[in-house]
Amino acid sequence: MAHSNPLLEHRDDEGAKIGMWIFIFTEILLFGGLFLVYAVFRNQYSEDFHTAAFELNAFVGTLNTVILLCSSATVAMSITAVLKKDRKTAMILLGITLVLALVFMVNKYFEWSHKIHEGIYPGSELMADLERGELLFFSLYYFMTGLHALHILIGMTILTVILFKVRNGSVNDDKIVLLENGGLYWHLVDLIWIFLFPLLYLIT
Amino acid sequence: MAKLDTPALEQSFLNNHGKNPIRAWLFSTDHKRIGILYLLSIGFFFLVGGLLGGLMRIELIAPGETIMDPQTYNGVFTVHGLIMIFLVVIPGLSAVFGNFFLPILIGARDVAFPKLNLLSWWLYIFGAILAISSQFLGSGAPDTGWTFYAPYSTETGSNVVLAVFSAFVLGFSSILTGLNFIVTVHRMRAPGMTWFKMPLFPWSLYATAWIQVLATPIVGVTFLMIVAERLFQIGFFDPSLGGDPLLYQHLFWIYSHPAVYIMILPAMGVVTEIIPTFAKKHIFGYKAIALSSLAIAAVGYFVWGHHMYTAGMSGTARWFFSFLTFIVAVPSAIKVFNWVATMHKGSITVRTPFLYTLAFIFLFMIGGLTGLWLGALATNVHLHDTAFVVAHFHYIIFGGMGFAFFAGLHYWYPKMFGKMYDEKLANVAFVIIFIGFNLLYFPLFIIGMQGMPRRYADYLPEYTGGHFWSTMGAIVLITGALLMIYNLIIRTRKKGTPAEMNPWGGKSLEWTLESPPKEHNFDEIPTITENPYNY
Amino acid sequence: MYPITPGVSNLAEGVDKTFMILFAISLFFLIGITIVMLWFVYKYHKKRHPVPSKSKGNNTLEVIWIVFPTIIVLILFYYGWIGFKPMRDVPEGAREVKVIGYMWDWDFEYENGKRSKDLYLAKDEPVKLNMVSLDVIHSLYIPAFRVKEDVVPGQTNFMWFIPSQVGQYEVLCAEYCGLRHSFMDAKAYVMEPEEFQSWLADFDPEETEHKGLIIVRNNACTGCHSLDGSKLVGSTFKGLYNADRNVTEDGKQITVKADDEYLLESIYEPNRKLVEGYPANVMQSYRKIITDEDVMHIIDWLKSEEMR
Amino acid sequence: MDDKNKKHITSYQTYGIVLVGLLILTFISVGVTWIELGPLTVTVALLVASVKVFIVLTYFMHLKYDSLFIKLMVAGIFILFAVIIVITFLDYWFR
Repeated sequence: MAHSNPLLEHRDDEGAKIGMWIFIFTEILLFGGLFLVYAVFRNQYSEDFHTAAFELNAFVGTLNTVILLCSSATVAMSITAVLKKDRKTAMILLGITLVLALVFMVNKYFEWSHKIHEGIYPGSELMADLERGELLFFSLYYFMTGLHALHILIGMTILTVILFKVRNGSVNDDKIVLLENGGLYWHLVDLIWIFLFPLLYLIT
Repeated sequence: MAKLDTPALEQSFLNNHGKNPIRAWLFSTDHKRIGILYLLSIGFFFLVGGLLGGLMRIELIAPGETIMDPQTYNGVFTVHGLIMIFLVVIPGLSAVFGNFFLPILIGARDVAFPKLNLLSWWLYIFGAILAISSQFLGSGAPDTGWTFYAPYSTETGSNVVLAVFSAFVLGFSSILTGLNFIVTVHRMRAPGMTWFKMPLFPWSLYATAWIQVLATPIVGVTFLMIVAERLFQIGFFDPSLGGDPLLYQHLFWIYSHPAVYIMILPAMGVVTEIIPTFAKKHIFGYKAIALSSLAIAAVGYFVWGHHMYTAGMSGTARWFFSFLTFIVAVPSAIKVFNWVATMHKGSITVRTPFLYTLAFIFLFMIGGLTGLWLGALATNVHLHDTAFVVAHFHYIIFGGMGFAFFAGLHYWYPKMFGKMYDEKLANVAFVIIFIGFNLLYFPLFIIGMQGMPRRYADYLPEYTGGHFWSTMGAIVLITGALLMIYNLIIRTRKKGTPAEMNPWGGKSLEWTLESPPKEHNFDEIPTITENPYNY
Repeated sequence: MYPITPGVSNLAEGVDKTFMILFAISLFFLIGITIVMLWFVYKYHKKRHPVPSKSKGNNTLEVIWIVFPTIIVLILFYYGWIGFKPMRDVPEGAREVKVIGYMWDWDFEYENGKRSKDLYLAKDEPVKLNMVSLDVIHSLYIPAFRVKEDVVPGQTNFMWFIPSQVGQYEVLCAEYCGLRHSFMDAKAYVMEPEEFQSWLADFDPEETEHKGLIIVRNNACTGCHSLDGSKLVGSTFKGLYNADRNVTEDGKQITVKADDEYLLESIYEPNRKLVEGYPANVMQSYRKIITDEDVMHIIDWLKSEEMR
Repeated sequence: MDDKNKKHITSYQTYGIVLVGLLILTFISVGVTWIELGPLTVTVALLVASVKVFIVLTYFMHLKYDSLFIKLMVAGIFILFAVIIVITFLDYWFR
């Protein structure tokens, strides 16, 4: 009698959504701490930040922005598809999102390995010889984009799980809150990038 | 757990229904069981932290080396702080009594996300294991103090990475608890329970939960930066790489000051529940108390810089933080006045929980008033980083949060376990704890004023008297605490009488349930028409 | 009653005044509220007052105890601020002294280049301390003068004051800085101005120190390694060169001579050959901090007559 | 649970238009860096980013159709973060 007690069963979609939003707030503030660090050093070493940002490839940055924006749109559209009971389109749209995310990560990989190949990475001898502000800029670059990439990986895992749940029907037009929350998480990753992009690539 | 020898116990959440008891406890999503899991684990770590504190006091009983060398002492005070802060007082009241009583007090069957709740506890245990193992693994116990100030924490050879990472995991656990409580309060109040008909303990938990959610991530990322600083030389806090040590202090205190309110707000909430029950009178100024919790949470978020008056901040920042610090004292004062006013023209019975509550108010006032001395810029310059701070802090955290915890424990014990403890013995333990506490910490105020810095493994002979009496106090306090534990665990198990449904004559919802409650709390969700203080 | 020793600087007045005001107000509220509370518990005990009142609050009272404490805390803030403000306003012509904090000692350097381990001051003359740290955060604290300011690496913090009484006072480190934090103390000697002048003049800038000693001091080696044979955290420099060392290397006990090669290795890889009786991982590698050439100066200094 | 049945379905076209808008804003912010605006460059870039974030929040994250409570919370977070920055800079600006 204790297990599967009907009295304890409880479903509250709005509550789940509020919970997800609160979790997103914690993520925003997690990155917020980094943005605060960025602001302080940018205020202290604006010239160095200026020169260091030249070293980043604005084209790759822009490309990744476009990719992330498109993936955000496809996730949002997949919700529409599920609500219209169009399971196949929903799965295709989620699939596109995952592929775009993968492309983002591949770009990131090449961008990082190029920089590392040039000898610019925390702890390298070249880094130690840079101006202090430039060093901090690259440290921030690695830390912020690294943490962001970690979030992309988490988001990809979540969306993969949801993709399977759409397939077996446990996410459907009546029970869609999981997809909505997964989507919210993915948009959060996008939100962070929208600020990272100009702060790292465009302040030249 | 307790023997199931009464009909009430038979039907209660404590009954495992023949399932493997370890599984039935460790994987239960019942908020009451999770509350008890927290109670046991927090109680255990409290004893460990208390033992370490006792060792520090013995070392300091006389100048010179008594029982440990300075490096051991530095490790011990770091672990004492780490355990007490992150494993005991931050989860403390909200994870134990919040988990157990929040759903009951608002007329719900569980929290909003029961599985997440269980995950929080497991993360807590995982973090605790990391924290403890940081003492033994790697290159030696961390010796940075619980504040992990850079650049010392990025340079010392001891095992900082694991300690910091454990704090990160524990922060995550705290965030999930907070998130759960916010949604629970918003979505699961019983029909008719408007915001201003909600009991005041849930109000304080709600305010606390917001701080947990909004402050913890900042220190989380800061701890990640410390890890990266040590492993990859990112240099954010290392001046030789252009970084700024004060930036670490800003980031750290943006969380760690509000963390003090995570500790004390639920304590205030518990006290606010207890006073009307024993005064048999409506709480004085319900709305003022409810809103002052939010005010403390909101203003308290922005006073972090008062930990850094002497660190080399700008003059503007110094007076700004001092100003806000004084402002945040007002809502705390309002609460004290309202508690005392509730007793006016009541019909008071003095039982064990009420004794602890009276002690709480007295000790909290000492802690709060000495907080003003530290908030004032001029006196702070002299008192900062001295034993005075240690005394002030322990009066707030132990005298405040700790005594409220004991008050809540004695108040809700019969409800939680269905047994009544020996009240005479409990009162004796209370007197010993109260005397021991004051003997332990009051001398630290005096030697602090005389200029005894904190975190000193050794000291000049003029402070010997204060340290000696303080150590005596520690011995008395530990004796009293052990007596309390003996009474609540061993003696009650053998000789405790079955608890009534409503032993104190309270009006809030938990007293309408059996002692202990059934697994689903309410057979029928009650409809609320008034707040629970109409005596 | 008054538990602290009298303050003996110009700034102590503001601090102690704030202190007394806070003390009086705190005592008043603590005793007042406690007595009222206990009086209520007695007077309205169930035995004497069986039927409780139905009151739920009183708006007038609430407003009073919101407004009244607000005014009080604002007054307290004001006094705290007024007492603090002069600490940041350095008068023209204050004597500047450079303070160097390092693990775990203080150095004080005067305008003519004279350095000392203790702080020497002239009575009634304003002095400004410019404070730097070589490693981690320290905090210079002179309780008798009611002054304290952190010494932060990478920035120069300052404090100033006018000592007002001849005597000898404690200088402490108030910010936790590691192993010997509690032993990082010095003395402040306040002297009559003439006496101070003659102390300051008793210094020959021509008499140069050995280059190795300067390097050793600038890298704060002397915080752990004494110059006079006493045992601190690390072994002493006195008589080190060519002495026999019982060390542990890769878990094996061996005896080596402290020759040039050994000394170089011990600076660059301090944990490789651990001398008996000293813990591991306390000293960091100085490979990137002290150059090969500077190590040669240090060894040269260790060979010198004064260190044999 | 009445809000469950009244779920708003955003059309594919709306998302398409929003995406195009976001892409245009992205190219604008990249384009602006080619114009010499001096210190204003960062301001413009952040301004454009803020507009983009606002659009993402409103449409992709459905804030437009969410309860007032959620909207207030989201606004509160950004205000909170701004206040943290300003207070921290009370130290850095006046040091």
